[in-house]
Amino acid sequence: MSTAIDYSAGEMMTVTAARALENGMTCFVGIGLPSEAANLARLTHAPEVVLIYESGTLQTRPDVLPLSIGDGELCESALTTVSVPEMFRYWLQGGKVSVGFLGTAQIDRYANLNTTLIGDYTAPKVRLPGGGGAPEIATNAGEVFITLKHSPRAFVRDVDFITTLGFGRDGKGRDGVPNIGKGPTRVISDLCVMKPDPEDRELTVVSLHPGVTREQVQEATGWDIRFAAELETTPVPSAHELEVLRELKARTDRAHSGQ
Amino acid sequence: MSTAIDYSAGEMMTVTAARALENGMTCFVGIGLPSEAANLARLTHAPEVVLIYESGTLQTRPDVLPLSIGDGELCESALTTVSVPEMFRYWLQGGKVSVGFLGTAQIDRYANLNTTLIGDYTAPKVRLPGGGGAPEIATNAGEVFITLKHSPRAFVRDVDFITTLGFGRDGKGRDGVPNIGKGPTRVISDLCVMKPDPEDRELTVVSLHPGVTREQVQEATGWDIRFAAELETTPVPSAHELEVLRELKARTDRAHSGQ
Amino acid sequence: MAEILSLDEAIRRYVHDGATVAMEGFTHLIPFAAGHEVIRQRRRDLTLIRMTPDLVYDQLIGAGCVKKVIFSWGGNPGVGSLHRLRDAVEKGWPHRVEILEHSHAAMACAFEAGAAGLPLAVLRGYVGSELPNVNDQIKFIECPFTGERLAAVPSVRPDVSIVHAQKADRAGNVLVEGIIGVQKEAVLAASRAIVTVEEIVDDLNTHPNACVIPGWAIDAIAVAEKGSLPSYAHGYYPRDNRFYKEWDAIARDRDAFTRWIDDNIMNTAEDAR
Amino acid sequence: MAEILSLDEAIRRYVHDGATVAMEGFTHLIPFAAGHEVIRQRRRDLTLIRMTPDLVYDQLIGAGCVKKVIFSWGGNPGVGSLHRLRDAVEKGWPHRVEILEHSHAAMACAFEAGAAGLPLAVLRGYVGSELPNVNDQIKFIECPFTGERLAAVPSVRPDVSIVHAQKADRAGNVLVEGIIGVQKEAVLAASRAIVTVEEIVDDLNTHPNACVIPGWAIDAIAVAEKGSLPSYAHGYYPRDNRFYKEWDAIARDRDAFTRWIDDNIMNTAEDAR
Repeated sequence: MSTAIDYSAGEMMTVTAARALENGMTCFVGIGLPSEAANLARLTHAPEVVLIYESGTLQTRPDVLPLSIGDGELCESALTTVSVPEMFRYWLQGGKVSVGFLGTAQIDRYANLNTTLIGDYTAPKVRLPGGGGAPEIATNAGEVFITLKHSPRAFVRDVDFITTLGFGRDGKGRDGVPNIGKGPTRVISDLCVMKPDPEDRELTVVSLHPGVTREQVQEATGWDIRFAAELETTPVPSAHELEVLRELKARTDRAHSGQ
Repeated sequence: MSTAIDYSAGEMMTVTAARALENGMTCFVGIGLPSEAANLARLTHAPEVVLIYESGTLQTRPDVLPLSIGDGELCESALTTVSVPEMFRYWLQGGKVSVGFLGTAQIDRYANLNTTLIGDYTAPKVRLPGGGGAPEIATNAGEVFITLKHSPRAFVRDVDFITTLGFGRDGKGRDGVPNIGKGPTRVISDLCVMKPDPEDRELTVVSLHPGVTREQVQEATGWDIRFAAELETTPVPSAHELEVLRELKARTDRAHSGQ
Repeated sequence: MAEILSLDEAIRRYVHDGATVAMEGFTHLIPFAAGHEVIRQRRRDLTLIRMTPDLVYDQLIGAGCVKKVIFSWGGNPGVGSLHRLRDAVEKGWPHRVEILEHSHAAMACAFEAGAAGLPLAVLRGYVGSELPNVNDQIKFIECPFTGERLAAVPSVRPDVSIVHAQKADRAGNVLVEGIIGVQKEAVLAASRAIVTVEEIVDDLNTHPNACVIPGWAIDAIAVAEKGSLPSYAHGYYPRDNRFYKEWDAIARDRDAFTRWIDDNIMNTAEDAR
Repeated sequence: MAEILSLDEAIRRYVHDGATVAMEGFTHLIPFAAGHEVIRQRRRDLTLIRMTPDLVYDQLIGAGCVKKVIFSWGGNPGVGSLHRLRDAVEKGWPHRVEILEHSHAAMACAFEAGAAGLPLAVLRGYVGSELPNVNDQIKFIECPFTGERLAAVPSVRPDVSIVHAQKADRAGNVLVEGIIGVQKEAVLAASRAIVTVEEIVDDLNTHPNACVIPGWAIDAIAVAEKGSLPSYAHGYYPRDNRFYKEWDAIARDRDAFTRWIDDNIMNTAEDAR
């Protein structure tokens, strides 16, 4: 998966996710991969992207990536910090967020997200952390970007539990619902970019990362995944993007190792 | 109406109203007479009374009386200032207010208050300012004190409009209502102190100010007002109370004359 | 994204005839300069929303800009009546003005709900009050958990909100400080928001939890020095209590009022404002 | 009215077996010292409420204090699972713990509604989520104005709330600064409130709109220096991210966990705390 410029699959994913964000967007940022991508966007092509974290930090510009959703760095570099009820009521539900950027443990073919559990609710095989902000980010933000690594355990035909609505069990979960966002408009993995089919909302690969084959994607996906008729190749990361990302991660590692 | 110490009927009213407030009470203060009484209490026998104004100023200690409910003085001398939605939601509706101190244009025998209009709603003779904070102060505070000057126009048998609940048109307006305060527990005028009858809630004179006769009260009241079996005489203002009140009013006049 | 405009341009662009407009400020930071500009531009048929319509709404009503007022306390604070409001309601001068009347608690909750993107606000309110008899926008719902009867009012969602604040930075981020009223809620609840400020600064220089409204939640910023006089701006100038008292005499008389509007609003040259 | 007590005394007086307790702090200002004191006093059958149960709830659960957890995100932030929570839910060690699960938005609104004295919170939430299938406390109401279907959840009204804050003055007024989470709401929503602080000062020395909770809305103040470590206190000390990572290994193993609780909580002498 290497090209002239040397980069990892993870870097490819982060850079691609970052490129989805545009200057002027107001992004409600999930912790982890979304946070990494959102800050990379801010430090490269989208310096005016507005980042909001559910801890109440509005328009924050952290110098290092937060380990938690409420790191001090987020508050110190924010325009202002509001209470968590205000964050969810005025800023998210109030319609001020253009894009929610989420990670997940499981995603299905209709981009429903499961962060609740694997197995049965009353007797779970694996208890996951739960919904957090995602259920309402996914419905109250203008649209949703999702980023996670590809694997058959993560990309399943039907999630064990819909914590967070994509397009529902039948792809029609948003139809006729008033005051709801567009939902997931793209999913970025370490192998490819997927978008919901305009007709039936099933996730469809629209772009393969350089060097990735259809077979690789299919093997890492728990259902027969569709590919767009005009399948593109995701543009490679630029040297600048990689440099900024690596510096960001190095700064972050230094900060979080407690030095 | 003068005694050994020289004071006016208005001063008698204010001092009596002030004495109703106890140290440690948390008082939601209406502008005008209640504000004067509440601050007199704070400056005399109840230094720890907590004063709250609907403008969001929590635990305020103004040096001069505010002309408006939102004078800068209230904010500058407050513990903190919150938004108006927070004030009504967390502090009043949230049950943090032990007593609401209100004035009114009209009051009736069941201590219902009218600050909406005189005459008919669709063709008012006199349009009054309206409810403001009073409707919910009267129901969400632990109890209510009311102070206003006695006159047949102000003390009417039935108010033209119940802006703010006392005990309703029949005295039973609070019966069986969940999560409601005790309502008006005393009304202080320039002639006397009234309390609701424990049985039927009709306002009953419990104390005449010194030198005031039953006839004077009856003449100034628009219904056949009852007098308690054991009618008391309101204690006269002390020299200290009068001095503090007069200084407060003099400071206030100087401040508001724009000097 | 906030654009920094002249007040004239901001009002021209965003306040249209027939619009629903909230000019907020709870005694503090009342946007008088903006209200005067609305009068000067002869806007008509406005529905004005405000908890405490005070002198600026009295002026707008008397000047004939207003079709309807939604409010919870309409007086001259500490002085008495709003005579132009009364004259419009009682005698129909300069024309009949409709009113829709709430309590403060309900209006405050309705602004909060508007900012929160909800269609309604729920409160423990209006118990025993006769306001629900004359305001068909007050309804009651039953709590599905406790069965308690609670009041519901529609949220406030103005076409335009106008507030005054201490300062903005060059990106249009605004600091509101002191008695903050429902200003933030008014801005966030509206389709369009205009904020007038005392000054534009390089750095707002605030503390972590200050009431700062981001520029991207505002449409226009206009500098209006002393823009809230005779109200006040915490940290800038005090309330002109004397004018509030003087207004009583001016507003009592239709001719005196009209003269005042002509002399102080309509016929003031751009450079004298 | 806030009394200034020792932490030991504050917990003894207000946190009883079987109580519903909210220890809040959104990543910031988590009341670890207070939670440890609850473990030390061997409280049992607690119902714990919290948006983001993190290490302190993991510790309380593993130590056997907990009957039920009401939460919206139960993980070790940036690290992974709460292994004691998982072990209790998945395997019933040290005993079965019930869970009641919400989204953040619903919990935040439920705290807000609790502070506001309401029985329910209304939000545009849970659309398409299957959480309402497994949580019978999520209901839906119809807006009487628009007909829109909105979610309703019961408000949070804990018996006791415990939060940590930067400082209190001698009258027990408390300043919370930085990421303020739902701390104010937790205090105001509860029947009793305990606030631990880094220090007690003569003057809070704040700005006009700071998040200050008056002493009369609090029952007990206890000084707990570094009382939120390994969480942090804005202006005092940073988050101990290393400990959050180390906790993963400690909590994965029942014996390692028990040893850690013994060594760091149960067997610490009063003077060593």
